[in-house]
Amino acid sequence: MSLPTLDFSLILPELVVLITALLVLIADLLWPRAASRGREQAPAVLALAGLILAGLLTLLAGEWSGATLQGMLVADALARYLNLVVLLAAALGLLLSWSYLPHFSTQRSEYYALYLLAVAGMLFLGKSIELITLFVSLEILSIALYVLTGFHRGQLAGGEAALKYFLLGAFSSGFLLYGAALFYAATGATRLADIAAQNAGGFYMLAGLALFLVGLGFKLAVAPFHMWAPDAYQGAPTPVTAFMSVGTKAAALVALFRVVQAAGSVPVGVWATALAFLSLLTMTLGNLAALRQSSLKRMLAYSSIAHAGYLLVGVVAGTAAGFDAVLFYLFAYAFMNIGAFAIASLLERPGFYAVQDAGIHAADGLFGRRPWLAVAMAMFMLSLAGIPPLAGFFGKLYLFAAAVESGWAWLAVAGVLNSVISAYYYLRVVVGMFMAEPSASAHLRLPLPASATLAVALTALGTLLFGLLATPWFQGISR
Amino acid sequence: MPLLFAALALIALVGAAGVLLSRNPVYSALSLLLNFVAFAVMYVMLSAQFLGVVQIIVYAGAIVVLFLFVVMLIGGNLPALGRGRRAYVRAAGVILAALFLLALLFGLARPLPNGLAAVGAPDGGSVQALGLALYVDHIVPFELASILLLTAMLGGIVLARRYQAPPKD
Amino acid sequence: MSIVLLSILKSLALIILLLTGFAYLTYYERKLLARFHVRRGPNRAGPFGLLQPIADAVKAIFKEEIVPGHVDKLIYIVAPALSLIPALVIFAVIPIAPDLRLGGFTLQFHVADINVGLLYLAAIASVATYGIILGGWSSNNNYALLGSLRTAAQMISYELPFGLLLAAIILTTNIGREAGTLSLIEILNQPRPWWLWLWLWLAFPMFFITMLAESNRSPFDLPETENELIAGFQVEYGGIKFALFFMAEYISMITGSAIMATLFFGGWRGPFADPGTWYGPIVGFGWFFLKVVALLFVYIWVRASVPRIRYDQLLQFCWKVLTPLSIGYLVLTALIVVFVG
Amino acid sequence: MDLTTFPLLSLILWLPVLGALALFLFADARSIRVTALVVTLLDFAASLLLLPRWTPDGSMHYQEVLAWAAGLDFRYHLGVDGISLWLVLLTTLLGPIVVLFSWRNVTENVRSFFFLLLIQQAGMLGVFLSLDLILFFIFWEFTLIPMYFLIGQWGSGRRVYAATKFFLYTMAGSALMLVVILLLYFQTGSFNWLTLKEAGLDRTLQFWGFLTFALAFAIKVPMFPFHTWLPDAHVEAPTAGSVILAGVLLKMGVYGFLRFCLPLFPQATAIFLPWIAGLAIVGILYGSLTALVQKDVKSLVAYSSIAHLGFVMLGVASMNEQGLSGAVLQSVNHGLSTGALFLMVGMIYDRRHTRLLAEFGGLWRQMPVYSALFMVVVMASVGLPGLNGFVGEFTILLGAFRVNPLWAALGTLGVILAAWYLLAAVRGLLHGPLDNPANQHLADLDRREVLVLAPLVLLFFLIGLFPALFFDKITPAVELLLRDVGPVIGR
Repeated sequence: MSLPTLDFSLILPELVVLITALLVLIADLLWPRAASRGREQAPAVLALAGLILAGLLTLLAGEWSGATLQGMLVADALARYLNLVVLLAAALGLLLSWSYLPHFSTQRSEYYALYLLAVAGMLFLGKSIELITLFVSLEILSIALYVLTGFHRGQLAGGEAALKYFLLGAFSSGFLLYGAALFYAATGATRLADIAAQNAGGFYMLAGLALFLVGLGFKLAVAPFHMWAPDAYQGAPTPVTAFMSVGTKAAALVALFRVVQAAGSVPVGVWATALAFLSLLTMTLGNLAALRQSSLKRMLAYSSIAHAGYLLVGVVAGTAAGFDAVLFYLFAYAFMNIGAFAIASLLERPGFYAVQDAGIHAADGLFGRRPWLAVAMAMFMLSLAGIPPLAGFFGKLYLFAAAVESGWAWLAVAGVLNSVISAYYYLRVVVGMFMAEPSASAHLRLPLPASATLAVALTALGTLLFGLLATPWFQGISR
Repeated sequence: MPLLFAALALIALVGAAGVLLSRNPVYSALSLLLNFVAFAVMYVMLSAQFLGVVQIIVYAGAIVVLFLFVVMLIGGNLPALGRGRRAYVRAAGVILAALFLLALLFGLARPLPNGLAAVGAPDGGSVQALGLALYVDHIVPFELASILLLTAMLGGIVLARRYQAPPKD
Repeated sequence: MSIVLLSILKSLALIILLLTGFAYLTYYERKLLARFHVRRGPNRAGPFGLLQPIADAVKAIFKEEIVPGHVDKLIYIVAPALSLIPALVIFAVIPIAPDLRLGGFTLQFHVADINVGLLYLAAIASVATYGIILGGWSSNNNYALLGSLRTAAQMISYELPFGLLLAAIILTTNIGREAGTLSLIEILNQPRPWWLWLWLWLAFPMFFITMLAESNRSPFDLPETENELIAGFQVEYGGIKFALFFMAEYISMITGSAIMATLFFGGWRGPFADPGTWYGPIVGFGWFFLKVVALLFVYIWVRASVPRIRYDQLLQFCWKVLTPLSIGYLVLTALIVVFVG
Repeated sequence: MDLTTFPLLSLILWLPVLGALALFLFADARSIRVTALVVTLLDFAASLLLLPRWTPDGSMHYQEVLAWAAGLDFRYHLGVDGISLWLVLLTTLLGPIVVLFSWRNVTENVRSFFFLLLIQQAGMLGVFLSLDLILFFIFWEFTLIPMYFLIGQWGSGRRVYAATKFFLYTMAGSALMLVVILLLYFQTGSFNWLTLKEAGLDRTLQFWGFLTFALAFAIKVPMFPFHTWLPDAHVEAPTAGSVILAGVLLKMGVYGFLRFCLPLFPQATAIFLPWIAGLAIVGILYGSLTALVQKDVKSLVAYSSIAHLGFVMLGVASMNEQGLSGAVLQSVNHGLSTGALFLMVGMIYDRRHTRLLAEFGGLWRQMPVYSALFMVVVMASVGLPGLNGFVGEFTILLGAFRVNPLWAALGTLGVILAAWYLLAAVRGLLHGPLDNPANQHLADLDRREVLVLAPLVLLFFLIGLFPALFFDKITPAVELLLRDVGPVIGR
């Protein structure tokens, strides 16, 4: 007997993120806060450097071959693109945290370490091709996010959000685990490839897949498993919301895609129809609920639910093109959604014991105060609504095209109609910024920290150009 | 052996019932302990000694003790559990339990699925077999689990610390 | 069938041995403490007071059984037993002498050779908490409850370094061999190179401290501090039930010493304790007995010399000193196993 | 410079965008205005370059194809034929006119305003030039954004309501079009208009395709009963916005019918033509009658737009050479004359900040130049022979008559009504006593304003007197269309 040799180069970016997390954790020891002013941001700098390094490693490595680490983790093109989108979202969220976190917490090392651990969990989840690995990765990211959600401990809403997220999340983990157990029962294998090879049919696979859908559905905030999302998204510190609304979705979608592909023996029509109805329900519910929100953040939370519905369309299509579209949309979504949350975070006035939630009218008159910010926000809103030529439009185009191609035209119809509904509440924000009288607080100076400005600039640029330029990039990733 | 199994099963059932029926949280916890121990012995009987012992160390030795710790810390004057619960909640519970029982019976009535038929190799639960499974076959999720624990620990520390607002400047 | 019967017989013998041991451990302790205090100790009952333990036992047994009205009866009565049983049961895996071969028949001087013996130790040690916790809780008395809480926190905390050190010892069983083992009997049968003994003895003080804490011995007897908690968890207990708690503590001392003797000092091994010979078991048991008594002496020595520490110090010592140290020890051991072994 | 290979269409399309970006080089309002004017003039000049080498054969000229996307094969594919040519020219012509008009009366956020005007122009040009359905859809939807902001930020009164209604209405209409485009793609493997129109789609797809496309275009035109956004948007928009809305945006709907609905879904066209004709006639009558009772000049003009576009759609529904050619020309005519009307309404609004007919009267005396030009513009709009309106309406009615005399009869009724309400406006504004003291010191048009109107007025006459100049480029394209579609619908 000898210990297995593992090719760690396959998970190099993940390792970089993990090691950075550990370094960040001891950053406080190396640079005690009180002793050295000006070095308070050392954890953030470290974390950002780690994320960028991981991103570069992913980018420069070229196409990933699909080699696996013991059949547990796979470095394939899908994982590569997921890496990129998660790292992008994480870096953008981190830029937001930079100036946001000091308003309410002194625990920087802990914050950034948990943040990086969540990132690592997402990256691992995207590479998981085995049930146990998948579950453990999912839990890493979930637990880190539960805590990050409640990180603003001076504020009751944060605690409530974290508790709800935790309870429902733990519940959903149970579903997922049960699903995995049933898969194992049916096939005696935990590796997805083996499960697929067994081609075992029958009740156990079906029930297992159903439970898996429920479990991942919770993480994706798919209706009717979305109840935690509005509270969690609203109560969490805004940078965390921005990051997790994209990162969790991305990783869970990849996992869902892999699982669905492995459960090949379950007739496609069965799970695809189930997913299609979930998708329809999700986008409709998310959009209708978003119409009536009075808080900007909560509105964006519901919009995020609706987008989970759109994203599911690509999985329903079940084709490589469908998932290419999902990945494409995730990139677009990372830009536009994080951008929107970035501006929401700038509009909040973070107090020490309570972050004043940005109401729907917080942006009123923004064009007069910070014209470029308003222009960027308008771009994010229009892109979220799917107006060309912004990134969101191309994302939807690809998603709906995949759906139409696989014969899900009615779902595409539902999708475009939902986009129209969503345009209404996105426009409300735009109306406020450009056409309404400034709100009562408009005379206050709106501070614009450099890091957040950079994040807004990057996301705005991405929203504007990604759709136009990146299309040739996304071909046949998911095969 | 079947006799021993029956006895253990009975103990486990009594323990489980005790968890549900006890009005006193301490008794509930102790019933749970009984249940755990019965299962530990069953694991040993299935030649999964390691699992049996770990069941005792983790569940009996740590988790139930922490339950008790918390119950005592909160105080002895806990309102008796299960009072004031609505009728429909009870009904829902009963119905769900019945459904679960049905599902179990359904599962048992069917032939064993392929995956489970292969399981149960002799000595599959020995330390050696388990070690091989953990450190050779499943080393990746095993290592990931260490990250998970680190995350949980860090999270626990963050939440347990007294909140300190940053200084105003 | 005969195996089961044999096991039962062995268990009975072991129990008798332990109970006697307990009785004379009290005598041993009182005598020693007296010497530390420059007194004489028990000297009335029998020669050198040797019958004192028997007198105590008779007294405890014939005391009136009192169950106070405000206690939770069931648990109140069960708790002392719960506390004693683990202390007794743990001994089952400890070999007290080399095998005796008579013709074709081999008599082994342990009740069971479980192949997860070391983990069994940890498991039983972790359940030993219940007796004290429940005793304190069921007494329905604030002092007793505080004692219980202390026990719970203390024992769970100290299980950590205990487990880590056990893990380190388990690791060393890999040295120079195909595979390691978790069985105490196997461990005894393995030859250890001299440097390994030295390395293990480095861990002995830490291990000893955790054993002190696990058996609630001074200076870690916080659950029963008479000056602040008026005897803590056992304040409502009297008669034979009190004696059972008392017994549990002392037997766990014996057990602890036996474990340490086996893990760190070679158990029954010693000159002339040759397995397979007719005299081997006798000499082996002699060595074992000597080692245990010597370790017990250290227990009592510590009690006589070290004052009780404060509760916060107790926990801080565990989390901030002992645990990191044992983690470090585990890591170093692992390195040694990989690079030397 | 070799015009056959030079990407002239791209130049026309992207020049305004570059110009829009160039606005950020300047800080002062004057430089921005000048830049915008120069850019729009250059664009107009560039589009005039299309004319000299035009071969009137009805095919697509100046095509440019660039592969663009992966996965879905949509391309950057531009082209122009006789149908789109004049619409492109109309767009580029209105560009400098609108910029010049907004010279003084836009004082807030000058840069944003001209930026939006310029990218609006690019978007509209993109709609007329795209031969790839996705590209078309992108431009089609994109035109919403600048117009939305123009109405919402520089509009008057209930501008937010109007802007949002405009946006949601048109977006809702066109959303489903995307799905149909995708369906077409997966049936034929192409987004290319040239390929699709030869593809011979199956009947069901044609039916639904026509319905969804027609919904999008009918809202844009707007056809009765999808017109309700228009009065709001026109009335609340700033003058420049109204001009562009009436002049070009509405034509996108007509153009959509001509370019996509008819050639791509001929079988469905056969089914729906009577309905279109019916709705067009209802639109003519409804628009005219509603215009009659308006108190606000601008809403009067807005409702007149509904009526005029009804004529255009009647021409489309006629589905013969006269009808279609007339529809194209009348689209241009309406863009010119209604654009001019909005400009002139805007001119007095700038002076009086009201548009109520009751507030005016007797301007003839005070503002002779204005009044003269106003008469010309009204006459052009009414369809006085010799002016452009007559040519278009007459051709359309001719086409309609050949299909169904009743259509033509009802259409003629619309002409009469148009004369009625427009002359009512003339009476209210120009005639009568100059009794409102606020009007007694109004300045007449200055040079800039005359300059704004002059090219339009010139064109009224040019089209009115030499329609053949225009028809000879339109007709071949229409004939080509009819050659493909006519047999299917039996005309």
